[in-house]
Amino acid sequence: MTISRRTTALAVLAVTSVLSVAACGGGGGTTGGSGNGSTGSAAAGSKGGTVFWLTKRPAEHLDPQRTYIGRDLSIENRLFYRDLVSFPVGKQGEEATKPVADLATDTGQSSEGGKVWKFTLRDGVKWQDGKDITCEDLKYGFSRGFATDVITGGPNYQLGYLDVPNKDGLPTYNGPYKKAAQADFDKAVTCEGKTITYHFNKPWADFPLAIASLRSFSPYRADQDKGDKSNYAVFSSGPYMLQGTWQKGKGGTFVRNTNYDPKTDQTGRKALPDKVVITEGLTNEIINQRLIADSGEDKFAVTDRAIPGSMYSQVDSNPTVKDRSTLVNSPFTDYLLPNFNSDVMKNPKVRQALAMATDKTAYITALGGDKAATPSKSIVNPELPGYQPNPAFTAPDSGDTAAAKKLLEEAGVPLPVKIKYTYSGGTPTSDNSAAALKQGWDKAGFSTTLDPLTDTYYDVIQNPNTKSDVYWGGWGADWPSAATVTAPLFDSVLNGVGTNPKSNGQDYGNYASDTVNKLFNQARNAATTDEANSLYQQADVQLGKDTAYIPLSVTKFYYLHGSGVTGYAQSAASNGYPDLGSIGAKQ
Amino acid sequence: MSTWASADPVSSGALLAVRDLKVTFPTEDGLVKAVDGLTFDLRAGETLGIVGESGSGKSVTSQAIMGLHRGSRAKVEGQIVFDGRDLLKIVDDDLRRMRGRDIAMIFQDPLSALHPYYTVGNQIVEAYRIHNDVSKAAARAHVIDMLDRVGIPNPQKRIDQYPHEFSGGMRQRAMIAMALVNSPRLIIADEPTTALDVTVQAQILNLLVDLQKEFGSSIIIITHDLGVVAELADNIMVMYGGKAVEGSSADEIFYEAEHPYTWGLLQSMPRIDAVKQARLQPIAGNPPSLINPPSGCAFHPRCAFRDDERLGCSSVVPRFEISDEHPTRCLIPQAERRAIFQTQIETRTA
Amino acid sequence: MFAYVVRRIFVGAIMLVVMSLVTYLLFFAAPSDPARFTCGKNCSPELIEQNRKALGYDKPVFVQYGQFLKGVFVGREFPDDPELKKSAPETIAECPAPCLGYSPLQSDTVSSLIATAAPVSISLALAAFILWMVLGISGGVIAALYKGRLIDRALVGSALIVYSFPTFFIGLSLYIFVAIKWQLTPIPVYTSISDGGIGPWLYGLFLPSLTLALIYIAGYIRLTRAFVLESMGEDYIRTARAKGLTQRRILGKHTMRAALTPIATVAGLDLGGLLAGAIITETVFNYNGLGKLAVQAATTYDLPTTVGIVIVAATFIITANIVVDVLYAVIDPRVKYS
Amino acid sequence: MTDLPTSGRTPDDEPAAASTSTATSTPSSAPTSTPTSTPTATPPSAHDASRDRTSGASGGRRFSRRRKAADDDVALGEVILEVTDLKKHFPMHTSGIIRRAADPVKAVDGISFSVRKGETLGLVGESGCGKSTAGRTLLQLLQPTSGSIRYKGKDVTNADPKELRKLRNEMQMVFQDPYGSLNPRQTVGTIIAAPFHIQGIKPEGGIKAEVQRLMERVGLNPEHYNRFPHEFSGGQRQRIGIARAVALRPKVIVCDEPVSALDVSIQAQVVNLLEDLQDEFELTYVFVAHDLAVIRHISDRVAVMYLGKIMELATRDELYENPLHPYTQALLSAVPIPDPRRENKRERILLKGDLPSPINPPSGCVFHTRCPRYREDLSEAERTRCTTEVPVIQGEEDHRVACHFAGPPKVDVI
Repeated sequence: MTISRRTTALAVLAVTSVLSVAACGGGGGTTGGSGNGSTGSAAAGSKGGTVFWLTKRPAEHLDPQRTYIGRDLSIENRLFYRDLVSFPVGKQGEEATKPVADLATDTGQSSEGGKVWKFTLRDGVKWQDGKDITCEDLKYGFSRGFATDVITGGPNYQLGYLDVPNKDGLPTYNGPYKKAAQADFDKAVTCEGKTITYHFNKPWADFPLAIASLRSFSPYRADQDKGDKSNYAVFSSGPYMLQGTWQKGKGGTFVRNTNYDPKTDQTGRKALPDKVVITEGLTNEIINQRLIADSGEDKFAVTDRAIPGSMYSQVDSNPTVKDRSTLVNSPFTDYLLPNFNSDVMKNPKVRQALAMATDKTAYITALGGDKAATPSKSIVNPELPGYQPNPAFTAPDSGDTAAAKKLLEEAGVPLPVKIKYTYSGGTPTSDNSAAALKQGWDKAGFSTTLDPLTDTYYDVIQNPNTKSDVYWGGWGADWPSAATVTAPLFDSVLNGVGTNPKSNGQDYGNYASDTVNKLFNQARNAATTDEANSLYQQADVQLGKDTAYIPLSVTKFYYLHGSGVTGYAQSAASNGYPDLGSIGAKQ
Repeated sequence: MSTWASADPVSSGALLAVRDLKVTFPTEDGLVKAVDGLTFDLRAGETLGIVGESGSGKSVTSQAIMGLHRGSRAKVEGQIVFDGRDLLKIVDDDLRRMRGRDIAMIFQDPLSALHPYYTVGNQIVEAYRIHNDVSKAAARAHVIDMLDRVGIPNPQKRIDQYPHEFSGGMRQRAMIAMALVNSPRLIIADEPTTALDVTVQAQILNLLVDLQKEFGSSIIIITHDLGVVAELADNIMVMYGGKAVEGSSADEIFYEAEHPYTWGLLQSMPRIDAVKQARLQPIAGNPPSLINPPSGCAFHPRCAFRDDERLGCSSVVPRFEISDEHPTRCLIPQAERRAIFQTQIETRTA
Repeated sequence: MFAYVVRRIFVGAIMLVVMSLVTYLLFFAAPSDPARFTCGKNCSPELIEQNRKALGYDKPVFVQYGQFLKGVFVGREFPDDPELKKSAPETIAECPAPCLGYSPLQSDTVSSLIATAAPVSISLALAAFILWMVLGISGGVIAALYKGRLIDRALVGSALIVYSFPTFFIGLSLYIFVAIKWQLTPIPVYTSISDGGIGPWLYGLFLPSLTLALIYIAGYIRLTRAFVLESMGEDYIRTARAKGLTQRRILGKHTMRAALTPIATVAGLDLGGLLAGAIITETVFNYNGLGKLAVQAATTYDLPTTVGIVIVAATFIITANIVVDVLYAVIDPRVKYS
Repeated sequence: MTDLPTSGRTPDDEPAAASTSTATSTPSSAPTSTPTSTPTATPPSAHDASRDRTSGASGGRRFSRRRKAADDDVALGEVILEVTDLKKHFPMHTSGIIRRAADPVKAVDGISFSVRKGETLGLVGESGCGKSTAGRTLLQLLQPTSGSIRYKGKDVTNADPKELRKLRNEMQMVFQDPYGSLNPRQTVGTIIAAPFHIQGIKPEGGIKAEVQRLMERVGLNPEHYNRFPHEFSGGQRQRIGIARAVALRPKVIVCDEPVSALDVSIQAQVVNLLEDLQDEFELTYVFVAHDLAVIRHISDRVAVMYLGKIMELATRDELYENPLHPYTQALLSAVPIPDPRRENKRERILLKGDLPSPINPPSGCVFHTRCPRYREDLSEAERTRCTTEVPVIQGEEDHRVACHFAGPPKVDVI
């Protein structure tokens, strides 16, 4: 996933990593330590009251098949879109990212080495109008993702996995509206009573993780579907339903869904407040000032907007406010990509020297210090299952200038080595952090030119012919697995590196390695997640050896919540955002 | 006229007696002495012409008489005795009541002196009603009558027109109607024809002469044009650098001019009636600074007849003897001045 | 005069067409690919192409513009896909004439987006307008009357200070201090009259309109002061004094009439510009007016919404210009249009 | 020796062969530059007066420069500029939803005259008579609507930009408002040097030296080279404007009310300067002014304009002493004379009413609506002629009038 700092509407999804929540604002600087996911106010709450969610970025979609933002995926799952399996409420660490049965009776049965998956619906699960949720609803929801001209913006994994014929890179089946090649789809997804069976064209070992993380596989009622016009419609299967309509830029109010039966729900959704009000379009400063002031309704407010650096002192100087702050690792990592199409970066010693000279500490200081980010040792987020520090990156966090110099001398290139660093710029933070990197590199014998780009950033770095030596990158996994990190970023076959003259897909550094590609293929075909994880680890080691990337940092979430909030938790199960499954309002 | 001005302004019998009038303005560069010790008398029914170039203080004088400097940063000293009352001593509101009623003013540029957004009639009616408690209809009838008397054709229609719909001459007629609407005893006309074409100027000057006969008002006419005062004025005062340099009857000024500056003016003017167009004789140099005026005689740096050794032109300040019939602010003895005028100054008169 | 207005409206309509066309051309000249924004990170080139086609961005720009014009006069349907209309008519969005387009990013017709946002901006602009006209003009007159004195310096000085702050800063400060820290007012939220009645509507407008007004008050104090002083120096004011008018009458009738004329002009244009949205104030206070909609549309490459707002904004400004010119002729008898 | 009619500036010892004297064609006839001798055309008094004025130090210099004039196509006293039936109309449009062209403002409506090298032609009239427009059209600062302008015998009416640039070398303008016509942000040195830069001319000794020489010549302190216009008095500013105009040694200068904004004492300085420069550089002036006294002083010949047309065109003293057009008579009689005794005896010819609109000028003779002669002295039949027939300017070479009933005034006008 891309690009935590991208300012455009390109859908960004963060899913999961095992996040630890450092309680009571403590634990700053710990690199993903484990901890208690709830704060001091997390004493078991009582029912009633209203919880307010204050945020800035408007929801682009409330249509489950189109949602691709970590925050919205989590809110939808906790409030109104149940899935076959979901992440459990109230768990931390590894437990939080183990899917549990939700609409389904279990977490699914796979066969044929992970190519076929079967789920059976529970009894008594109902839509908000009281009708039963059926297998046909599941199948219809899944089918919508194939109407890629109508249901835009979603993750689209179904296109690559479902065992249906393809033509020109897309399945011939084009969704439930035009129904071309409907028979193929009906063969690939079948209903037998309450049991749904998915037939994939390759093993999908972590399919339940994908279901729990995304909403692509949520059920959808065909009679409620108006295509694009349903983008902001909510037809609930969960504990809450939308009151009135969703107002873009303003938000909406969710009230209890009387047809939701908590007895059918084993995920631990507490559904404490009577109402959940989501307000979007507020600025970061306003949100956090309101949370500091903690008055009126804001006592029951939570947010997904980090405290701005300018307000750190206000939080730190006031113990009652600091008590209401949390600092956790986010699913996002920052890293650098040497451009393998650049002559100077083709020299492995130069790449190693660059890695050795990279001053992560200065970079993080420029981002805002230890409350904004923490140094990383791999492109894989430390909270992901199968994470291991990449052994290739031996430099200390602040870089090793002497070692880097030595490597550059060994490289046999004239000094200083002129390089161009292209990054997504235009904000003081991004420009300062780039300058911090330049300083470290230049000390070691590089001569760096900074090349800030704004909204055209990805269009430029996707071009294999762009003349630059180092790129900045940012990523968050779609579901808690390395499968959604290294493979999409470095599989040269998948990304068309060397075959597509116009685009390198997401392999922005134009890295191509047969060894790595082979390991990715093996991992994809692995029947179990453990096996897959081990293969992804081997691939990461190879990436480190080749210096295909240089890890920089893991972004942190530094949030406030109101004093009247109970059961406050941020965990990997909610993508690091406040978990509405457990949050309530103190009565 | 026997003396230029009497010693006692109150008992002088003059309608307006100005004594040692000084107007100063503080500026960033220093104190501007715009008018520096001016004295004159104006009797009822007479016309005084004040002649001078830009910066000589003639317009400042007229505004000082009207009390228009009140409320500004200008400082006015001396005495302005109108009909026995010193206008510098009476309260604002009393002076305001006299403005427009007893003393009226005609300005140089009638287009800018009339408010562009109100009809001519509105503005004249306003001038009338502020001093006369009459109905709007009565005021309007009176104003139509006034417009007719100043020679504006079709006044019933013109009264409702805006200033921009009038020609330059008609506008000045309207200004005159506004000035005369309360039959004032004194009219101050500040360059009333400078902005007008020569044929229109002739009409306006004629009108002023006729109206003065009719209303019996006294007139102060301020101008740079010697031709205009030659036509209108009984007495003339020539100003230079904020001071009167010469004052007397019109005849004296034109035919017995005594001040070298007056000579300079007469000689530098091209004359329409001069058969022989001799080379003009300009006054050398530029007008004096009002902040740091020249020492001695203010005119001495430009004077062709200065004689520092004998007369001390650059150190001795010449006096303006108001008890004289023809006071002249010049250090050259009077007999000599007369001789110079007779022998050396060509008046260019045919 | 009537002929003049008709001619101006005609020219204005041509300007609107030109502006919408220019917006189209600029949009397509921009380096970013609007189709790229329609799918997530797993977007394959095939998918992008498909979406480009679905959005109609594959057609030449003039064809697209032609469709836009057609929509304005006869209406359109979105997506323009006969096959889809046949198989799933419920997914087709109707956009009756005058149709300004359909925003795929907002899943709504542009007309409906504007209809939702416009009352917010208009409420805000009018409230701010009244505030700043009353406070700005009276402040300016007082400053002019006491020129050089303490009260003048205080007014002009504080106007200058306020003027030098960015709107963003003023808005945020008011919001944080007045509403959050001191809690003198509730958190400002826009409530339409139909939702909450006049009271909550005004209550919600207070801080944002004050923010907007503060910027303009500062300007209007300086402007009014300058115009009043200029007018007080006019020859006709000297004439009025020479007539023996009282100070009050001179100020009330002669000075103000002349000073207010240019202010009316400037105010009309300012209001016209503001009706189309106050971008920063709306953003700070989370008012979903035209300004915020415009920013959102521009940053997300939402062409139909961008064009729609350009047209609405231009209509407001052109209308304001015509109204101001007509008003001018009413105020100033020297102005005649033919 | 031969008198040069109207120019009157040839020194007594001028060889007769050098100037066979000149005369202009009548404006209504086809333009010609062939000089015809009309020695009687100039009254001796004018000639004498001019000589008075120009005697002295400048006389010798003028003679030495006379040789240079032989290089020119035009000798002193010959026609240098000839204007035939020049019109300048400003277009107007109708009101209504669709605008159509309407009657134009006829600012200049068919004027003809010629100017001889070295002379001053005065163009006089009241505001709105078209004299300034005529001056500007002459320099083609305004595009003429019709008619022709011949310079040195060559038609330059529709000169291409290159020719026009060359022409501007030789024809310059001095404006009324000495402040408004100078860029306040440029130093005086830059302002005066501008013509050199625009025309790409490098004077001997460098531009700065030449500019300082010019400043000295017009009576400015050359050390003030780096000062800005606002640091100068009105008279000095007009000197700057004059220095700029003569920088390129033009042949013809159109002076548009150059002294009307100045005080009397300063006005005389500038008038004298203009006269000296004329003698020194053999300049030809077209002097536009409303002040009849200044015009009388400076001009050799005078054209009186009314509503875009020339009413009377005569040598200076002819015009002032023997005005034949009722308008000229009224104009002259309106000027107050600084001589109270005379003034008291004068009888004014007062004009009635206002100037008619130049959009719809009166039919026939444009002056008839205000003409005292039309009103008082003419029979009904004669009046009909005035209202229907446009008078053609005609008469002796030195005195031509556009009036059906031209004649001396009933009273002395001056």
